[in-house]
Amino acid sequence: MLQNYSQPLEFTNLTTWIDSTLGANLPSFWSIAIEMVLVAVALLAVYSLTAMILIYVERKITAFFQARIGPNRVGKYGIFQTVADVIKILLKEIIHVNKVDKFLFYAAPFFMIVASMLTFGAIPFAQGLHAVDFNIGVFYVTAVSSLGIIGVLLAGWSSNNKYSMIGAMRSGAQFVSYELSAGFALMTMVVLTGTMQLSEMIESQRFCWNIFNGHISAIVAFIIYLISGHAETNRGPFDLPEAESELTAGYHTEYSGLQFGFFYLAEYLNMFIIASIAATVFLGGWMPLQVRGWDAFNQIMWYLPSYMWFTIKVFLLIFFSLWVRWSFPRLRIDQLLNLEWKYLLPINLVNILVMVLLVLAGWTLNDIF
Amino acid sequence: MEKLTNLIEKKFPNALHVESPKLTFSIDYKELHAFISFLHSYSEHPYDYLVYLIGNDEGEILSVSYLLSCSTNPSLEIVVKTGTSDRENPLLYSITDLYETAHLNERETYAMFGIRFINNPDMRRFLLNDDWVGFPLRKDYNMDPAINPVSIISKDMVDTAPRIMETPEGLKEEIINIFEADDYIINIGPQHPSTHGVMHFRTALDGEIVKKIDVHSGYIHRGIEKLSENLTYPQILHFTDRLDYLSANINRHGLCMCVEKAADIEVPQRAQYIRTIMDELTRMSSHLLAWSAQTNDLGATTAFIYGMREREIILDIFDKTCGGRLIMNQNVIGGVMFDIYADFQKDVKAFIIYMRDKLKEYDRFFSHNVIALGRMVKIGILSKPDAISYAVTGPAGRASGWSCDVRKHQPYALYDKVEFTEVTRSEGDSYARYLNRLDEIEQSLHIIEQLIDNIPEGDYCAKTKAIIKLPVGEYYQNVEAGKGLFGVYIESRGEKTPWRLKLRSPSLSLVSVMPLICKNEKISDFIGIGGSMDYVIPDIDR
Amino acid sequence: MRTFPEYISDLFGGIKSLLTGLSVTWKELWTKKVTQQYPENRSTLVISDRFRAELVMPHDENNEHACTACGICQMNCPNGTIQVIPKMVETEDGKKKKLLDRYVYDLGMCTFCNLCVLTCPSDAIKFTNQFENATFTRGKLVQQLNKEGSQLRAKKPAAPKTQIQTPPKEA
Amino acid sequence: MAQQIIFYILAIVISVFSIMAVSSKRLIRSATYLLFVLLATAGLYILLGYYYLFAVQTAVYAGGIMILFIFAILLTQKPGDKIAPEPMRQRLLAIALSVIGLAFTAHIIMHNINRVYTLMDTQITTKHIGMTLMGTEKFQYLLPFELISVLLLACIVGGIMIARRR
Repeated sequence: MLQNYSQPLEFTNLTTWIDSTLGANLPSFWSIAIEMVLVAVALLAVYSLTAMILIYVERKITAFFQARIGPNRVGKYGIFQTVADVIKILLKEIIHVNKVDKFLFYAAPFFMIVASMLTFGAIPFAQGLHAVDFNIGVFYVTAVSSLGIIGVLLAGWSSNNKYSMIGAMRSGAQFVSYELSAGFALMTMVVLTGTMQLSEMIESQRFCWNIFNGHISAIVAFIIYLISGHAETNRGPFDLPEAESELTAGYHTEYSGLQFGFFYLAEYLNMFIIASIAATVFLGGWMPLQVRGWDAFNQIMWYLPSYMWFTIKVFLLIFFSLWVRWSFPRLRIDQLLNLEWKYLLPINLVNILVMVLLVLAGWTLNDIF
Repeated sequence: MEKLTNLIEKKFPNALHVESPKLTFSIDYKELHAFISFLHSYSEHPYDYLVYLIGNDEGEILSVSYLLSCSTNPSLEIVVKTGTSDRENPLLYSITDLYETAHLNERETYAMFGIRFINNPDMRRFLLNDDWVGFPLRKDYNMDPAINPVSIISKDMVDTAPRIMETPEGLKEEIINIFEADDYIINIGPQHPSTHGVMHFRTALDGEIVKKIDVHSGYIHRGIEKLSENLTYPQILHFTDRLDYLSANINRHGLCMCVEKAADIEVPQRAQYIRTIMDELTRMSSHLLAWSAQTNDLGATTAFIYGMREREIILDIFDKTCGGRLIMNQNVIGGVMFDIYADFQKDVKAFIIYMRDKLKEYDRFFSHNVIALGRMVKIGILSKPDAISYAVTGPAGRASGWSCDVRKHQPYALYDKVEFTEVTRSEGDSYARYLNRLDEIEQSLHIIEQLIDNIPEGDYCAKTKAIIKLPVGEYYQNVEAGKGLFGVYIESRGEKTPWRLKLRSPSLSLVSVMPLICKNEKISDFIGIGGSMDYVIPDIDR
Repeated sequence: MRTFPEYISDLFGGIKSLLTGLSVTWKELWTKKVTQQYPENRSTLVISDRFRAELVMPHDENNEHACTACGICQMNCPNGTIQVIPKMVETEDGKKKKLLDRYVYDLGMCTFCNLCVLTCPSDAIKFTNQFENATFTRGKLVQQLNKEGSQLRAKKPAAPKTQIQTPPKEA
Repeated sequence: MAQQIIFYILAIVISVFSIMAVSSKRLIRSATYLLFVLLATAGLYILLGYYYLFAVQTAVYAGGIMILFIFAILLTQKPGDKIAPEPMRQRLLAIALSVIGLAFTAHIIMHNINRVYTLMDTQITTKHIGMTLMGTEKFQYLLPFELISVLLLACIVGGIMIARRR
């Protein structure tokens, strides 16, 4: 790794320091154990904080799109609104519904939260801030994120509510279809970079982000990934599983209190995860914008720490997702499936072929310049 | 007309020609069906449009009167009356096979008067529960609250319907099932975000597809017609704002006109101008809300708020004019309650410019959106014959190609003096209804433009007697409300209170057609179609 | 089946319509918001003069009102919101005279139809635009409109009664 | 040591949930227990360092097959439906079969337990797996791969045929 740029604000400095201090003072077993606990705690904290920030950001931006001003009562500009909401949701009664399958009803929210936690752990937040870095990173992300849908299906079924059931069924059909497109779009980029490991992918984008590197094909894949990722997270215009105008709240209609909170949290986190994966795979993740040969420019870019780069990219993608969500009406189930099977999937398959040809023929930007 | 009367006298010698402002025939109930089907298929201008069906308790006999009209020329009207003196088990013949709109009206008449209709395929009570004791609109109804106590115990839905059918062996009473045994039924309503009120659709689904809809209503039935029988005419006025609260001013205009016509009160010109302008503003606010609600039903929450933002400006104008935003209380018998305020013209003109701009924005934002088109085009198609049979008026009826605008066909107030186009479309789908509303907003702006600068000076309210008594007779007045034809029927016996007051609500027709046009559509389209029909529940429940 | 060119034109036509929609919300993002910040904006809040929020009986500086306890408002009220309770008082010259004892108004029942004000022969009552009427108990909504110890104004105001009440500007 | 602890935890999870999966009276619960078994197996793969296999196990079994299972159950069962107990004869048969299966696997394990297997230190790269799947040499799997794809194609065509008939 090139370390010739000065990086004063990086987290790596902190993590290396912790590692060396622990390693010097404790036997290796304990130092590893403590580090694991630290990582877990940090992940959990970041997880819940991200969700809270996202909820606030979404409510505020939504309001701006809708000629309103959004939360503004708790704290200046309402910044503590989500804190208050979290406290409220923690204090709320968990309503025990009659005639539900208790075990599954209570287990379902955990599926959601565990699936999004597992994926969350695989996100490279910044240089060196990367809890899980398998050599099959992209595949891992696709695999574990698919667990969440089981939570949705179980929640819908076990609630013993017809609205929930319809919501769950829609969700299942939607997820199974769009996972295909999302997977293919990521595979296109795997073809381009020749690796599935997220850290290597970022490294390979040092001087040219994938979206530029693979130009046409990469842009198409990027758009398809955004659409299908958006659909996977069940957010408008793909929010059929919880279409409030017909199904009231869909699969989580019967949930209250913290159980509902889990669904809520997972929904926002999934949005974040999709944006992070898109940023990592297509926009170079935490890698600052750099140009080969312009050392001074690159140094300036590196002064902004890598986690800030990551945050900015992710925020832009989330903003885009919100923008789309609050501009369009909801699709109908057959429109939704048509979009996937008639448009996205064929385009995607052709796109992979194009990408393979691009790579083989050496027409990517990296090859040309 | 002469010809028709002669023909009737020849064919139905028993039909009694009653002298009345309208051409009225009284006929024995046994001959009723034949008589009406004759009119229905009258070759020159078939009377294929049933405007109202009104039950009445005339003391000795229980009667029903029908106002038949011609869909191509709604100014042709015939009233047909029939009745029975059997108060214990009154039976009349149904005309549901001729006019689908009769179905729910007959069921309502059963609930209110206990008259059962032979051959009506589903003779449950409408608006009232099956276990309601007594028939409220009869004059001998016992109002003791102990007889019908308020119950907070939830009851199971009963999906069976009694009916009386005519068979060769005589009348046969039977009970039928509404749904099949293994239908997957969900309740859309009474508490549901998209029923636009306390409406209840029992919906049988096949996967996502709607198989059958059963309409239940009456959750907010307030008995306005019964209440009115004990109130003076000025007092009744305030109820009309609470029917279709989105066309509050227009409804009230209708009732005022009906009373004015009966009492022969001349309304000053200034009041007419104010009334017309306010009516059009009301129509716009109603259509704006309909647009918003429809977009919201289709999942576009942002569009909903845009529509409400524009509507707010109209409400502010209302607020300054008459001190009410939703419940306006503007029209009174003889004119209007408040004169316009000083800046009225300025505000309205500013709004016209603003609204024109916003209409263009709506067009860009939603009307051509590919998702929205997929959700509306060729969805919920209502054919013209069905629209007439179900008496679906207003923007929804005109979207099926039926020119039914009361403002054009039976002009009132200043509508014969202003120039405007009746917006009709022939597609009959959700999209046509959607576009119709936006175009009608444009027309309303145009109407207001022509009037706003010419409001004459003078009184804004005629002097009326302290106590208004209407001469004996029956009076009826149509107006074009936001949702369609709103009618007021008053039967006076010379008292200061009406003997029978009936409000013909447009929303009832809009809801009654839902089972037809939603069949075999997706459940999400059912919601979208509901939004495009734009019914208001208090208007149905009265 | 559609032809391939149609498929492509559908695709791009759809994308174009979506982008047009996005441009509308984008513009909205930067325009001024319409939300009103009640109660912070109390000082600048404009409630129209004619807004009917609460029935009041104006009293002048001598604690006198114009209500003659005739009961016409009570009679005209469609839903029994008003209750005029008169008292019989013997005047100096020995005649019995009906005077207002209590004027009870139930805000919770009122439909703000304005009939009472319209029909009042002595302009004794009017609606104000004081709209902050929320209370914690229903009992508080039942108000007595005539003030304690108030009296009937001796003479009717000289101005002829107009049919329509035009409320004066609130100070 | 830590590895062993984790292994035992996973092993216990696998055995307990396997038994629960077959003994539960509610079909959907059985499916959920089976899911736990599959996930724990995926955990074992991680323990062994077979990341690719782990991802495949999760994506295909937990993410794909289980969703289909649950879908099928949702479409056919109502909440609260319970499976009727099997007759005695079938139970005995099932017990006998499982004992035979157990004996068989036990035999193989006992037979092989003393042989020493070494795990590869390096992770098997995805590229390697891909090459093996697509190669035509010895110990490479192009033919089975193609066979399976033909089978899947047949399944899809059959599915469409069945769906068309409605």
